[in-house]
Amino acid sequence: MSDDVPLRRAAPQGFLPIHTNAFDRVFVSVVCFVAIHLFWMRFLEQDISLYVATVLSVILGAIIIARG
Amino acid sequence: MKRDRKGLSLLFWLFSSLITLFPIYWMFVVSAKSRVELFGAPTFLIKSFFSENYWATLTNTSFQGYMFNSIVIATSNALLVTTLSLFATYALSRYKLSGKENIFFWTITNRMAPPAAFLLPLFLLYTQVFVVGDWKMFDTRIGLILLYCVFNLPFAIWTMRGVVDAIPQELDEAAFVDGASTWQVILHVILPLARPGLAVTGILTWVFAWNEYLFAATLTSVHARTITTGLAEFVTVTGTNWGQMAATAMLTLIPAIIFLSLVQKHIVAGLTFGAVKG
Amino acid sequence: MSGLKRMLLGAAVAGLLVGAGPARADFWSDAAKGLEGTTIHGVSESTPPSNYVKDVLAPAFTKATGIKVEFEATSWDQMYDKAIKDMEANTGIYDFVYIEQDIVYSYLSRDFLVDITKSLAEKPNLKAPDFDPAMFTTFVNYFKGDKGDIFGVPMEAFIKVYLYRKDLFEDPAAKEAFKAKYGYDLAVAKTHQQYKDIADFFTAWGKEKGIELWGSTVQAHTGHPASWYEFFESIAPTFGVYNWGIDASKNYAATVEHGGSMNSPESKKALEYWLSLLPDAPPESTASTWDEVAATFAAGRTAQGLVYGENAAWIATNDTKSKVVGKVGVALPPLEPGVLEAAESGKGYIGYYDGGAFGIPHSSKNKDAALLFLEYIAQPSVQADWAVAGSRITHQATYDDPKVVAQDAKTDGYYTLMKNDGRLFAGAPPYPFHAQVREATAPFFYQAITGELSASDALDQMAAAAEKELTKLGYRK
Amino acid sequence: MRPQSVGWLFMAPTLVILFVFGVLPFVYVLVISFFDWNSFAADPTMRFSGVQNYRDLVFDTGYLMSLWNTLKFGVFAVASEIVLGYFLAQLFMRNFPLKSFFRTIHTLPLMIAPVAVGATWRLMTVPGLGPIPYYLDKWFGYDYLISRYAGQAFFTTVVMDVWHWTPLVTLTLLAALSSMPKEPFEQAQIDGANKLQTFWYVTLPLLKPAILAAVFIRLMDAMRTVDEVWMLTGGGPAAATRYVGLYIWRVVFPKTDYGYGSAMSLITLYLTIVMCWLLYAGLVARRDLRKPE
Repeated sequence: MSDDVPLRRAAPQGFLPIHTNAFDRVFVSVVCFVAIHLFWMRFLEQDISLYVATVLSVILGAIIIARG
Repeated sequence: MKRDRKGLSLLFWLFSSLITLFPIYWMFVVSAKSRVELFGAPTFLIKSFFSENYWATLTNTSFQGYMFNSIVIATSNALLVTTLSLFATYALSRYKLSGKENIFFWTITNRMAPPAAFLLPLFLLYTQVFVVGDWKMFDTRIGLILLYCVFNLPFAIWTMRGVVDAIPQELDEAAFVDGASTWQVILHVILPLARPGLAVTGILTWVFAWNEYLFAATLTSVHARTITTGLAEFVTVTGTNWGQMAATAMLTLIPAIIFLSLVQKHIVAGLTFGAVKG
Repeated sequence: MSGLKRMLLGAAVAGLLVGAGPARADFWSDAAKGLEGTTIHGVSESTPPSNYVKDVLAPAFTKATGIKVEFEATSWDQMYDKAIKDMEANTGIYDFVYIEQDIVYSYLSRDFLVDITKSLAEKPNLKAPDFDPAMFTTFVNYFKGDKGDIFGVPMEAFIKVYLYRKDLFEDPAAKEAFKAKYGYDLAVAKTHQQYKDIADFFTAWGKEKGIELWGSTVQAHTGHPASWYEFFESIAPTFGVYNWGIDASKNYAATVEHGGSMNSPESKKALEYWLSLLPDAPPESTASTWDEVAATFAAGRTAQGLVYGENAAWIATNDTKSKVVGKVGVALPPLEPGVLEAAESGKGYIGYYDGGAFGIPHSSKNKDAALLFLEYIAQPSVQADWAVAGSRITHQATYDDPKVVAQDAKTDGYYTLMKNDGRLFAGAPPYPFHAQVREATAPFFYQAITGELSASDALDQMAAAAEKELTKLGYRK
Repeated sequence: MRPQSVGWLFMAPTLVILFVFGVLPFVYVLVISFFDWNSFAADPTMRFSGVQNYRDLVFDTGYLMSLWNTLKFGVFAVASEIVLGYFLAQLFMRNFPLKSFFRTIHTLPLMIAPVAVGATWRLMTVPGLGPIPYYLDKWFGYDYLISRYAGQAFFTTVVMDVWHWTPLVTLTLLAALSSMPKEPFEQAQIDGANKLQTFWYVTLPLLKPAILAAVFIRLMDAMRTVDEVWMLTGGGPAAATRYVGLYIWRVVFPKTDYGYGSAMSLITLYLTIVMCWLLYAGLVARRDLRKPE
């Protein structure tokens, strides 16, 4: 049983609505990364460069991985 | 009262069988018609049996080969997949593997890919990477058997997981206490109890492998062609040979029904299962 | 393949082996020295001509040379896909591939194919004494490169002709009623207006008599490229719109604005005319590809129609497949004024000349053996039986063979028509971006058939889409 | 007593096969999706084009429409299959004469290859010649023309899918039902629960894994349907049944637009994964994951 513990965060809950482990959070941030880029290309890229989206989603990803 | 319900249920089953069978019956009607009869007002009854459609397929040696390939590929794949999925779900159920939920979910995603774009890399793998001397994985049965695992394993693991999880751990714990090895536990405790689930998984994986078209069409050429790709041979610029196609499809039903009846009785075996547990 | 046909084919093999005689057998076994036991591998669509090669010519070739032939006959889409993948990836699975006339420019543009003329010049020991490219029909021109070298050996060729029901056209009652209604004699249509009148007339005739009869076939599948082809290959040229309305000399323009003619007034008129035939067509027309059109006509459900010539023979002669045996007339398609003159002077064409050839991919590892095989199937002596089995003619010697002459009489002179007027027909335009433009424009075309778009709007959007695709592909600068 | 390594050993063959035949092609497709590559373009070589394929894709109304249609198709088909399949599975749990005979009949549609299913349904529905449109017209005067009317074509593909795949759901649920413990039902009976309550509080929770498995499998298969619809309508009329699998197929095969097709495949895969993950996290994992270890 102890094998499993390090993967679960010591703090029982992050801000995500479900209990997550590291894999889940990486997954969620990748999903967000792709989604942000797709929406950005569709609606915002005419005005704002796509790199902004990249920076934003990396920051968001970092937050999710750290605190999700 | 009771008799009435029996009659009613029989009526229901007859009716629903009629609906289920109609398209198959129509396939049969088409298979019994010559080409010119098809292009006219449809009739439900068969006036004459145009047996040439069947003979043409039965006497065609390449179709005999396709049928043989299909049987070998589907059966080997079903055996391989059910075995591997039993192992995998046993591991997922009984061992504390780190991140096993994620692994489980990842295995499932392998079934989700739309096949078209993945054919190119697979073609390259089969013709240029998996090559030993003169031997290529392209156009071999083993190539298809392994490839079909990609969409069958996720399915099998998902179905089997519920089954294996539902088998009480106390049973194998007890066996371990009696000194059984892991193999023996799987063979003598898990396997008998998982039989209905395994049977269903076996049937369905067999069916998926038997019916697969796109991969088989792209990754085989002459030697490992399956019967479904053979069906597409009837669609040509000079005319779809509907009659012979339907006849061939009817013929492919025969091995399928044999396989089904061999395996299906194991599903019923599960009916007594609740008692074992209780 | 039917048992009867199988027997006939068997007889043909036997005849061929005896007829082709010992004199030639010498060449084949000499040329194949050192190649015995190799296996060549080919892919083709499973059409009657291909199946004839697979079942008759390939075994005969093996007998003559000791070279084994593995022949994969598959569906149209698969054939393309696998041949292209093989040649693109340079894997060398196939030693000969089927090249449809419309894809040959794509292959040539990528230099996928072996130059047959050059190879034979380099290896004179492989050159069969009776192999002469000049003896092929003009169809072989489609498989020639810039310098006139051939890259494929033609194995099937057809023209899309106007088939009509002789029995109906000659029916006195119908003739009288037609004259009373339209003021001129019922006869094979020369113009689109006549064609439309006849279509209207027979549709009404069928309704009145309560029989399953309509005025015209229309190859108008709403989800299959067949409908797109019928319009651009068979209808638009008869209105004077050639090469899909794309002008290569004007930077591949498609829109009228840039100098193309895909949405020109003639093109719009052509599409409106074609769509106006739909109410005169049997209900299955919007689900019809080339195949169902032939079957519809063979079932006697229409009075006239444009049908691919490869079907002409079985429609006219095979009574297990056709209800109109002996009642089929063959003619040139109806035209707008001036189009025939343009075609005769070589400036245009009046319909589609379709077919294919076998070529050798550069990736092949058994080029010599494949070359021999292609020469083998190009022998004059095998052509006649093959022509009868597959109603295809690619070789000039074939027309005069008694078997073909007999078949010609039964098909109301289809082969004669092909021989005399074949030059008025043309294959697909020499564009390497064939399927790409078709796929880009077809969705709008389907919408025109279902009525979501008007003919004019559909063609405008198609022309724009074609230009966009060509720009993306880098042809249009 | 049960070291992790043994567990990994049992997982190993599965993981190796999925890696070689699943992940390697995936990586290839991922790389290709950032390239502009068409065998028959003026420049047939592969050229790096960054995210251009993805940029084209989010503006490609044809693709977005086909995604939307696929989703509708999936939801309608899968919902009907689950309801029908559950109903039939429950009925098969009872005893009645000729049971195994009827069960075999109700499994038959599964045994037919999608290519042949599509062909059969096409022949049944081809306007003017198929029995369905012919008799609908003759008896009821109803104009059933799936090659003309988008709604009818969509509906027909759904019915065909339901006909073909309901047996899969029935079988899966039947297996689950037959391996269900009897205890909770007896308990419910003792507690005086009525049929609906028993269904809601006992059957459904116990069946949940099996139902979910069926839903997921069917949903992902519906998202990548190609053969059946290709044979039935060819994606027509116009784009009404041009589901995403078919759409990608047309881009990759006839158009040989490998880069764009790869990008399209990946986005479709992405959407399917996200959709399934949301369902999975929301319905299955939620409770399990919150459970203290």
